[in-house]
Amino acid sequence: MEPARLVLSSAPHLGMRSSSARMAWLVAAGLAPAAAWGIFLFGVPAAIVLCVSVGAALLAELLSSFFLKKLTITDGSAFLTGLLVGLFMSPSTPLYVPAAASAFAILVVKQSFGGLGRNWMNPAMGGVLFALLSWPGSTSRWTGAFAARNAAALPPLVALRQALPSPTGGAPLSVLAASGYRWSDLDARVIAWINTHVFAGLGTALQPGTFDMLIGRTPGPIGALSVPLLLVGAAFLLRRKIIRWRVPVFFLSAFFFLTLALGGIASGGSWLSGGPGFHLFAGSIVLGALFAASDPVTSPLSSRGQIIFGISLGVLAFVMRFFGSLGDGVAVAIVLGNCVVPLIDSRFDGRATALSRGRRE
Amino acid sequence: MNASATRGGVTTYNGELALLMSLTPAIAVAVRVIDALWMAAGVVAVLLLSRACMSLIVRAGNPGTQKDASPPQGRFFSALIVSSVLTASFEILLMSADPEASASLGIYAPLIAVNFLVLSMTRAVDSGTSMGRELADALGRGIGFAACLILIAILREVLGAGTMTLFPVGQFSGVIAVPGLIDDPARALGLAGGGLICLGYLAALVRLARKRRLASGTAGESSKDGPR
Amino acid sequence: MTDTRKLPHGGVNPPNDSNISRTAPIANALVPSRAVIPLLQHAGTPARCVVQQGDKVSEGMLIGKAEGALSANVHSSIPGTVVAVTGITLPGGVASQAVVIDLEGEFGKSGKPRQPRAWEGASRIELLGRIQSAGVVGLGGSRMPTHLKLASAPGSPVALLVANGIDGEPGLSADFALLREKTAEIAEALRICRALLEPQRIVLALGEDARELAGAFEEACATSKLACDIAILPSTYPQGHEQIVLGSIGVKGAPGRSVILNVATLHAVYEAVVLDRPLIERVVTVAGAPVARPRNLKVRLGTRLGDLFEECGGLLAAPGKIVIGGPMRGVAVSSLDIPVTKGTSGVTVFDESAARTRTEWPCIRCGACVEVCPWDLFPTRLYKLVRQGSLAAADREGLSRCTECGCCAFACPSHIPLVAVFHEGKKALAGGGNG
Amino acid sequence: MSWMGIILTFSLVDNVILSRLLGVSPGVCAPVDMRTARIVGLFTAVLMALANLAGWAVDSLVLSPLGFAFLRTPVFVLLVAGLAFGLHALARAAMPRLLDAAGISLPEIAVNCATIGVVLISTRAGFTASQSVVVGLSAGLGYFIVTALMTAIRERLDVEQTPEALRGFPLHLISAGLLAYAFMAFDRTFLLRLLGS
Repeated sequence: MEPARLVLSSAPHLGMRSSSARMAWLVAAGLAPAAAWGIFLFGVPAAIVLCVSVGAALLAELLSSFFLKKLTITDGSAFLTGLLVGLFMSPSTPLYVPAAASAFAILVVKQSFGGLGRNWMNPAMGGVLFALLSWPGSTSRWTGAFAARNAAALPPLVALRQALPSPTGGAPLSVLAASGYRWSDLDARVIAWINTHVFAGLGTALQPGTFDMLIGRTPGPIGALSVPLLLVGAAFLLRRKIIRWRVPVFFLSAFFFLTLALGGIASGGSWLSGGPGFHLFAGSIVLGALFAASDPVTSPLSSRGQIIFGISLGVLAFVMRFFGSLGDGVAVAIVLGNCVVPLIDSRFDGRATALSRGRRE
Repeated sequence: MNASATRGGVTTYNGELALLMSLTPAIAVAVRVIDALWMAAGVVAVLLLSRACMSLIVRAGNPGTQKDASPPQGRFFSALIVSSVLTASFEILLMSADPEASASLGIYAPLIAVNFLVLSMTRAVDSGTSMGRELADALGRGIGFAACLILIAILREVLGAGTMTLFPVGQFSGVIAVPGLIDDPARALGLAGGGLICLGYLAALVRLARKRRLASGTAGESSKDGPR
Repeated sequence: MTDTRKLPHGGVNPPNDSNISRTAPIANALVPSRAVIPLLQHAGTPARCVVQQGDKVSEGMLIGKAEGALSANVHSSIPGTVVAVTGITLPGGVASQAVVIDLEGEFGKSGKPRQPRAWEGASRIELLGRIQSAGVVGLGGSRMPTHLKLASAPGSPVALLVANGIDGEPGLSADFALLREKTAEIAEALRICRALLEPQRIVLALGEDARELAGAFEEACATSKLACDIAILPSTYPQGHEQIVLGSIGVKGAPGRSVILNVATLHAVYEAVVLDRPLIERVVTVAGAPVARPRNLKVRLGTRLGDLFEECGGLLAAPGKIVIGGPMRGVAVSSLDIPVTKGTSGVTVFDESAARTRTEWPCIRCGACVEVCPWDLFPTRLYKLVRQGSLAAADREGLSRCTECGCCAFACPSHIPLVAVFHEGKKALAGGGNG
Repeated sequence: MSWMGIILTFSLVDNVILSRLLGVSPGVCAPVDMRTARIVGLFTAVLMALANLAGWAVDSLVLSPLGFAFLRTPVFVLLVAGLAFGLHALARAAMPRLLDAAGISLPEIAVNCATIGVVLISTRAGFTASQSVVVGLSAGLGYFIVTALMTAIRERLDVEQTPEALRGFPLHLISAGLLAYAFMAFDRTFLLRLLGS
């Protein structure tokens, strides 16, 4: 019973079920809840922005696979980049902004380096940076849906920071209210209930709008509003070991502590009054940390390298948000972090240890 | 691909790289087409004149001998003197001709003196070849430089600023507005980073062009190649 | 005294679907009608053939004499006549001469029970002589002649003697079954090795899933007055690898080298010294989804793979890939006529769907291979260096420390054939490949 | 301009390579390995500081009073060239094997636009003597930061399968362009907010 034809592949003959081809699609699936919330909140404009940016990314990938002579559109990384770029945009941004950003992200930042896995800068963040440099405010201009219900045009997050009054700490929400942003009635009922039942005895009371902030109704780009939905998507990816926990955790904790400690001082307030709660939920810090900074291609290989990368991202995001002028500082921080990753890697990816070990033996 | 071949202590790069390395400082001003035109004119002028002076000096120094007798160091400094004096005169001329362009060129006008193309061409003067051929070679390289510079300037200004600034003639202010782009152009292309990225793709095009030319066997008599 | 130590770094847990029950006894495979016994079944130079076509051989008779220091004797595993001495290619493309013997005549030795020979009085040279003449080699996969390992020069004391009871790969359970059935013999073999090496400390290394054997082994040690610790090590692959076992047990500063022997090798030492029986058979795990009744078989060396499958109730489905060894390091073979040799610890069969090579995607630097590499290497960087041809840089960064254990290729989501690339790189490096 | 302001301006905000595009060449911008990058970086920083000081001296003592400002170009070019060869000879005498390891003719590199550009910038901006030295050093620091980043990026790209036409210098240029975009984060307003508050 001679077998027909035996495969003679090399060891090992087993393999993990996961495939990097499906990874990009799964990360895109992880982003779906946040995108759905953005579309639910901002309505059709948000959906159009997302479609335009994803379409532009897919077109750019097709165009570049003509040059690179291999069709790579099925690996989902173009779709993911387009989606991520779209989620960083504000719903009322003109459509050529996400289109140009996605095209730049795919053509220049990814495919010019050889496609998936060979670029050293996160394509989506490169695209968002290109949009920020070319059309300032494209990720923090929150007119549209919000305007209908609230003041004509809300101050972008960057301007908001200047207006933070110093002494009362968690005042950003009141600043928002002062600038005409009305909280939803659901929020009013929930806050009232909590204040009466939970905080009655404690003497402090929850700020109006805190509930809105938690579930994601504060101004921000399309995909970055609802932090809980982002966390749900990221938890699904972490459990499937598709993204790694170290970079986001160290990024967010470094940013949290810096904002808590120095945030107040940066905006003229006192020590320990930076209102980190607001800054974690407003702007795209959580979206960037969970889905852009954790991109395996552009983060360090070794775990120590990832910790250093995460902390440096936290510092950069804090500095760029409180002192920088490019959007809310997240995309710029991640791009700057990506510039340092090859340097971190050359210290921790075995070259240094091998060389030092070489010297020792 | 080791592009640099050290010859007599002076590193000369092959043609393609000398072109690119001389382009990088010029790209910084290639944001308005008019500045690029002036820059290209400056470089080509200084290139031709300094090569001519250099060959005169070399020919006067040791007429007819094949090998250039002066030591590399001596040749290096003499080339510097020639090119920097010529560049200074170009600055003065530009100041009188178009002060606004001279202001926008800023420190990049004097830097023509150490422009890589100018230096490497001036240094590589060989007393053996005739004056005419050398000038032709210099002119060829200069035109290549000017073409690349102006191409990038047009690309960056049209896409990055939505305008095209040329020489003001009479009441024509010299600024042509590009209808679609003028209201919200991709400003990032006008930045230094945009220049580098455009130059990167230009370098790839230049490399493809050279490869296709070498492949098609016409490389033999093309004078494009750098000084041997 | 049992204590659990963690694998120093990395390691993977492949699915162990060999579904051989832990209590199934080792079955004796039928004696093959024809045995093809290669003369190169060990590390080093092949043995010199001492029989010609037509000679009559009895079971256990010497048919290949060891050649040079690093070599081992080869014996006939069945009585019969030599049909031919031909060249065959062993798994992995290694060419070797082989003696083909057809079964004839009666079974002189294996039928009658053996009288154990006293060995305590024998000198060290005598003991090593018996082991060497029996052709005992490392059956855990190193195939190193055992008498070399057990020879201790006066100057070099032995700090630690380890009996490695952990199966080299997931899915193989030959060592486990052997340890369960032959506990006393293995303890006896350890006493022989103690006499030879006088180690300060003797340890039996067991996998987490073999914890229940510890009790029985301690009793065997008590009866034969052998002071032996037992180390329970986690059952992540490649815990069974010699260096990792030693790393996990750790030699606390005691001077001298440490010697590690597989339990199957110890059993062969026992049979050689006490029963005066050469190494002519070994326990092989036959596993894999298509196999009807996967189990451990005591097989005569030289038996055809095809015969093994018939012993296990044949194959339920057409095999896509047949591998000599385990699923992680085994070598795929192209025909069923390949003989079982001293180094065959198992035969694993994959059905067609499992055998299909999956499409390779570009490396997305996910770091999975870095996490699982037990030798602290960076497979993704080594892979790119070797593929680019800069072998000197790859060597500097530790390519030579790679043992091709397969963890990185197993963990890689882009299905990059890392082990194949490293194998080629190491071969090119060894073959004087320039950087 | 406070000291910190000068240092930040010339190393990050107005970086010699990334925002002024001076000194971008394969030999300089992406030397072979990190050791070479350190040597070139250190050499350039010291050279820039000295050149700035000498440039200030020549300009304020000789050229401006006598009204020969248009002679700045030839004078500075020769000044820097002389300094470069002098410093190179000095460095070669002090640590011979260090420079041979660098393997590149440092004067050749130092004479490129970066050093002379810095001298021109600081003399045109009218810095005092001590300020111009600090400008030189911080420009050198910025030069080294970009060179180190580019060297690490280049080491990573050399190992990857990059597209045929873009392999090598074109991709280094594009990487430098992306780096320049990232460095746009350090702009005037950033400096004002950081130092002003």
